[in-house]
Amino acid sequence: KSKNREGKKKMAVVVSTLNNPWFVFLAETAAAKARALGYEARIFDSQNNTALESDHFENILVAGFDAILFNPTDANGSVANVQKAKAAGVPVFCMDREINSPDAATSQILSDSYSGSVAIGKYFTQQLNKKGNYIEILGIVGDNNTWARSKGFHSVTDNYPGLKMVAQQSADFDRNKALEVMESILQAHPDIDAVFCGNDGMAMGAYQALAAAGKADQVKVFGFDGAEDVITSINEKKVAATGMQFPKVMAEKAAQFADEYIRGKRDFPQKIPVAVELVTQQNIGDYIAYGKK
Amino acid sequence: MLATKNISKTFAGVTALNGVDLELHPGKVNAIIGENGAGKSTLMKILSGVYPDYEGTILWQGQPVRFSGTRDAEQAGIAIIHQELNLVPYLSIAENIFLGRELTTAWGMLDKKEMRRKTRVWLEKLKLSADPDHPVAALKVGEQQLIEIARALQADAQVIIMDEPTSAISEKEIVNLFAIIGGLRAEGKTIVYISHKLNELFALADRYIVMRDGSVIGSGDMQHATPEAIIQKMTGRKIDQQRNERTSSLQPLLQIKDLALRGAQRNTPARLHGISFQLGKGEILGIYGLMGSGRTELLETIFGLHPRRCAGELFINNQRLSCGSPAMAIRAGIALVPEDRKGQGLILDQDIRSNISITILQQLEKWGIFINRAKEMQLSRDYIQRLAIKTSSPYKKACELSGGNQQKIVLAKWLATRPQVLLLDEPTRGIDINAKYEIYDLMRQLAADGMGIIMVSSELPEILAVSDRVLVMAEGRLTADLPVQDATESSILKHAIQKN
Amino acid sequence: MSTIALSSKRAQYIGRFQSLIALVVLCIVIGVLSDKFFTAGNGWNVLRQVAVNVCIAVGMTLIVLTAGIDLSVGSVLALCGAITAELLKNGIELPSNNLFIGFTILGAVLAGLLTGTLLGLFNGFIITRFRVPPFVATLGMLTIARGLTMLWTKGHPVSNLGDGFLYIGTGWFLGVPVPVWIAAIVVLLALFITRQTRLGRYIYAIGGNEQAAVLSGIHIGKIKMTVYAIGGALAAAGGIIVTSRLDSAQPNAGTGYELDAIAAVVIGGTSLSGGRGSIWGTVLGAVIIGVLNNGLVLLNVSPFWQQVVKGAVILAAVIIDRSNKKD
Amino acid sequence: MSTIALSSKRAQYIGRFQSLIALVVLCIVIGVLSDKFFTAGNGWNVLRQVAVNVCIAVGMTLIVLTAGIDLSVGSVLALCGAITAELLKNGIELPSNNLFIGFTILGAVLAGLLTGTLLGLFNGFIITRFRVPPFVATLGMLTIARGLTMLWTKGHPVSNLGDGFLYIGTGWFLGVPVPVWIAAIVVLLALFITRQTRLGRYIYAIGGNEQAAVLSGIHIGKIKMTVYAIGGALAAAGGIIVTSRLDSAQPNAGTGYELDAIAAVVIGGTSLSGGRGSIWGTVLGAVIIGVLNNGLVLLNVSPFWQQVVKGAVILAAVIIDRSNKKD
Ligand SMILES: Nc1ncnc2c1ncn2[C@@H]1O[C@H](COP(=O)(O)OP(=O)(O)OP(=O)(O)O)[C@@H](O)[C@H]1O
Ligand SMILES: Nc1ncnc2c1ncn2[C@@H]1O[C@H](COP(=O)(O)OP(=O)(O)OP(=O)(O)O)[C@@H](O)[C@H]1O
Ligand SMILES: [Mg+2]
Ligand SMILES: [Mg+2]
Repeated sequence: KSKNREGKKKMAVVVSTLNNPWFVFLAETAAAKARALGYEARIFDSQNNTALESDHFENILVAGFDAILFNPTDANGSVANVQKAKAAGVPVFCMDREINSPDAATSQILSDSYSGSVAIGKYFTQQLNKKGNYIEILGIVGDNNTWARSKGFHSVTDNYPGLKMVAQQSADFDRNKALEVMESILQAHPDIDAVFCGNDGMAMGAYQALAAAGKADQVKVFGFDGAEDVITSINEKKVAATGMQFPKVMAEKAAQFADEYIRGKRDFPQKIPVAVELVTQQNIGDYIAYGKK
Repeated sequence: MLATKNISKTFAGVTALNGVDLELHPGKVNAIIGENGAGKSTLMKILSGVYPDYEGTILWQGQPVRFSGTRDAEQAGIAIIHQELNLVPYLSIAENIFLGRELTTAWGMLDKKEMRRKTRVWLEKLKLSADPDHPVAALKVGEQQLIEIARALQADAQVIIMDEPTSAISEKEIVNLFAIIGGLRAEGKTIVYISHKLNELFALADRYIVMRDGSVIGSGDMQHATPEAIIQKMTGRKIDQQRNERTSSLQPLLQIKDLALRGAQRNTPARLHGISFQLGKGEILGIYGLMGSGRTELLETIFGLHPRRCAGELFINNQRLSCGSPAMAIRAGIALVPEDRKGQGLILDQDIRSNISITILQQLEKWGIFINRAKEMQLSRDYIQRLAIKTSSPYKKACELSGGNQQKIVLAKWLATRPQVLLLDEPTRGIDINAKYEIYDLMRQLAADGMGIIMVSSELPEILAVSDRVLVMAEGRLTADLPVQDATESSILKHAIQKN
Repeated sequence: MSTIALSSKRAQYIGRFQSLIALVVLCIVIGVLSDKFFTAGNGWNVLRQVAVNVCIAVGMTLIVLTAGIDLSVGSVLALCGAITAELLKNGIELPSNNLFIGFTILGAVLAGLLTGTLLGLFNGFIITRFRVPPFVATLGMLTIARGLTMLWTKGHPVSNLGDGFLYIGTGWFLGVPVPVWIAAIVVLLALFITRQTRLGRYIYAIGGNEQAAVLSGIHIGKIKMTVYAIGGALAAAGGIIVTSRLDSAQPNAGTGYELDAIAAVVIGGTSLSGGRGSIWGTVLGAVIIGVLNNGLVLLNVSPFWQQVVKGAVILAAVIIDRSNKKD
Repeated sequence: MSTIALSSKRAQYIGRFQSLIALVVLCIVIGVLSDKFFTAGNGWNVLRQVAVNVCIAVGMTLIVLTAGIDLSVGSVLALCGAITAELLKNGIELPSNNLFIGFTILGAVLAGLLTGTLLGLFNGFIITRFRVPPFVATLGMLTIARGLTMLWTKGHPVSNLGDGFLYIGTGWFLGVPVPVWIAAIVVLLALFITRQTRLGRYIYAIGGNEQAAVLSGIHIGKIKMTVYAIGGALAAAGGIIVTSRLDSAQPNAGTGYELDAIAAVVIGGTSLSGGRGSIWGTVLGAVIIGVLNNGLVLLNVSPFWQQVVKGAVILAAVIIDRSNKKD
């Protein structure tokens, strides 16, 4: 099924969105790795729209790509697409986000948002030694990562009656929205101890609001992703902690698997969890943006 | 001083002008006469720089000139009052009069005070009592026409072109407009005056220029001219205007009892007070009144356009009719040909066919589902032929026809509903004499076939010529109801102006 | 500046003709650059992908012809999709008097379409009853319907809706994808309405000159309500197709679809000020956009460049279209 | 049915008055529900948050007054913010003839504003030269500018722009936040333009009756170009403020801002068909939206409900506004 005609074989990188630097990094690393392995690589932006994603899949299959490095928009919604590819004999390797199907994808290299946020939850509890008022800033309400992270976090914090969530608001993973939401929340709750944000962009926004209000050092900010700005901020002791995902690792592994598949290997582990590591002001030394030193 | 050599102009295939040679005499009132579509307005638009693209040359003080825009023409000293109103509804009177030539202070800011002052002066001259800050949207057609006139005069030009300036205003205003024109002539200004009202031309003009089918076919001194001669020149045939001699059977068709209409806003005064009259089968009822006397609104109310504001009773064939909505009125056999044909009568960029059939699509439906095209075509063909509408095909767009023919389409679309009562609001406004008489004849036929017609008009001769009975309105009240035999211009005017 | 345009027939004809040229040119360019473009497989792809936008854009055309606009289609699509999915999967439970109502596929689909129609009617009501400009009324609905979707789904997608339902979005019938059938039927109905029926005439009349329409005894209100209701129903249809294609109702589905639909309408030569335009034009407009998306992918244009190119092509298409409707 | 309207002055007056009522009611309701609302801190907070939308919406008002619209403000905002940030941080390097140009804060800001102006001019050019409906022309620009932003930033934010620059978005001057100063100045200038200058007069004239404006010898083209240029510049200003507030230019900044701006304009009583409206109204509109967003958070309304409430309030505000502009 693979098209040898043009000589070079092709890998498609389908990413849920490029509206967020983290995913840009994921996609570009995957593409880069694929090229390094001697393939033509091509990035498709699903713009958080599963319908657009399935358009991409159809077009990819027609265009005769040999493998798909896939960052799904939705665990369930994307299954249909992957099955289409499988039917057409094109292997799909999921990166970062899971799809709910035991066998549709050839292999899934997953960043475990849930247990990652559990880890953050634990550290969070410990930092606040089990009591205090905190705020949660959610990502896009309709996005399943938003809930994976929120649930993981609460699975820990909700066990401690001392920890009170005084406000829960959404800022759509957007730094500016987070800033404004935080500014407003601070009016209602000047006396909070911590903020947990669904991603690092929002963490930065929240931090800036706190800084402007002169509360930066009373209130601990927690993020998720391990993006550049937050890593530097943790270094500067501005942000308390974040959950480091390893887009580089996942992307490169996916590309590598795809390469092996095309070379004939067939047996891949269905799931390879890539743990989300807790980055704190203590262990920050070992980390750089999106990865380990 | 201003002359044209061999000017031609075509619009998307339509030839509006071919080889017009025209010579305007300075310091005189030059009347331009011609049927609808003769090309008068087009020619004037070229002279005033509205249409920069044309063949031929304009000579201005002996020099050939080519105006690239209205501003050029104005700077050269040519101002125009357009046939269609061209005001900005939401801007105030002052703002409109000075639009495009605002006065500014040393700082380059708008000099509102000065503009207001000057505006007041103009309103004085035109005997229009309104506040300069009043938006023109709140004025009536006629008053807006006066603002247009002020605009042109304010430009203080050498040549002032007036394209049917009196089409919307009534006697009182016309009189003082003429006075103003007289003044301008005395100042040595050149006036170009276009009108379809012959009596005006004879009262006013020094010279006449007759146009037909896009070219000038004659001109001369007014005092050596007779109406017959001019009409013959412009139409190419004789028309004899006979005064109405019919008497109608008086079995009542439409009866109106104590009709009243509240103001549009909560705080505005009532527009109609206790109006009662009746209309017989086959009767033509002329309603005269000055601007703002409420004639239009009377018709609008009968037609069910102001259900929430009106009170009173309405009987048609002795059956009570609530003036609820146009649809009801139509079903009851009433039709209204509105005052403003472009704004309320036609859908300008649809073709003649669908403009005519719009009122009776329901009848044209096959199995109540889809429109029977053949029937529809037949219908429009019939009316094009019956009303002698000048058009190449029923598929021509309404906006490509001249005033007269547009008006006929509006008539057609309403006659198609086979009404018992036909309400006509200024049916001949801006229509050439020839078409006018065609419409008069049509009205007489319809009446003869038993239709009852109410015609609102601001032209006394017209009223006297066609109506069997004359109603006069003033300030929303009926002030007279005269059989036409005892009606004279002076008696009618007396009732129209009377205050009570 | 003279208000004269070409005779409506010719204008429409040319409008269509123009966009047709734009489309053909586009196809040729892409076809030359990629041998994958002119394949049956890809052809069906493009059509299947265009189907949803066609449904929405047809409704939008009727609305725009009355000089209106509907910004809420995207979120209405999402809400109706979600409702259909939820009813199909979990039905309605009333724990109070432990009553449970299950839904057949047909039932769920009808419920979805009904919801769309009602939301559309609501738009029409606000617009006609309170004289709120359509842009604002539907802007409000855009937000409200999105919010309702979130409430209804609690922000979580509704998935695994059963194979029967998938047929709507993924099945084939007589060698043609079902969504394409649906779109085709919608288009034919709309063509019939606009060309053969009274409703169609009234739609054009209202857009052409509302005052004249009123005076001709047309019930502006009724017609407008109808048109917005149709628009809502078609958005719902789109939502059901999308949901079925994905076997999942996404809470944030359809975001920004209103712009695609309007783009299709305008590229198709329909005037946003109402009274002039055609269903055919819209269909062409939608196909142009679809081909463009498809082509950009086949041609390996990088995602960032895609947006630039897409915007440029849309402008180009409209400019070509206007260029010889000059006065 | 008669086409008479209220005197424009009164209409504007009432428009303003109405939205003022809406605002007061809103404030009282929120104030009653949350004692935090009526505090100086929160007051500045709301104003600071509103500043950006005010800048954009003022430009939008001028455009809408000419019966136009600009959908591209959001992405123009993003692009200009990114350009300012990038120039400020890394300047321009021409490796070819190893030339390096550094930028002062002022330089970078001016560059950003210039970009905005040019993009606006481009909109105006397409609209006037090719008679493309503003909706479409700016829709194209919406996509293009977003794409350019992605290309310029490669999809990554540009952060850490130096304290000097942060002053623009976060500083205080005479006890008032700098963004509020900027917005205030923009508003005053706009008021001056619309009320005291020819330009303003012509803007209203074009929107009120384009044909009449042409016949009065007004250069429609020039005026429209100017207006869209201003719109672009103000979007850029907004972009610079946002960037400075975040100390970072986000590639996806400003998404959907066009709708907020238009909402402000319409809630403020400006007619989308042009010719009627006021800057004051728009400012009120923007504040209403700002207060609403702030209130929803203060009251900790669940994110699920927020959109519904927001949409409903916008509709309500507009309905109140229309309700006694009856004819
Ligand atoms: N904008 C236009 N587009 C197409 N044809 C036009 C246009 N304006 C005028 N015409 C045509 O040119 C011819 C002359 O029109 P014009 O308005 O000059 O006649 P007119 O003498 O002013 O008639 P009226 O007495 O009704 O004002 C008519 O056949 C008319 O249909
Ligand atoms: N005071 C007013 N303010 C605003 N509009 C008015 C006023 N009076 C009348 N009008 C409108 O002007 C139009 C015509 O005026 P109206 O019906 O009052 O008198 P008319 O005798 O018909 O005058 P015309 O000769 O201009 O038709 C109608 O549409 C009417 O609604
Ligand atoms: Mg004329
Ligand atoms: Mg009248």
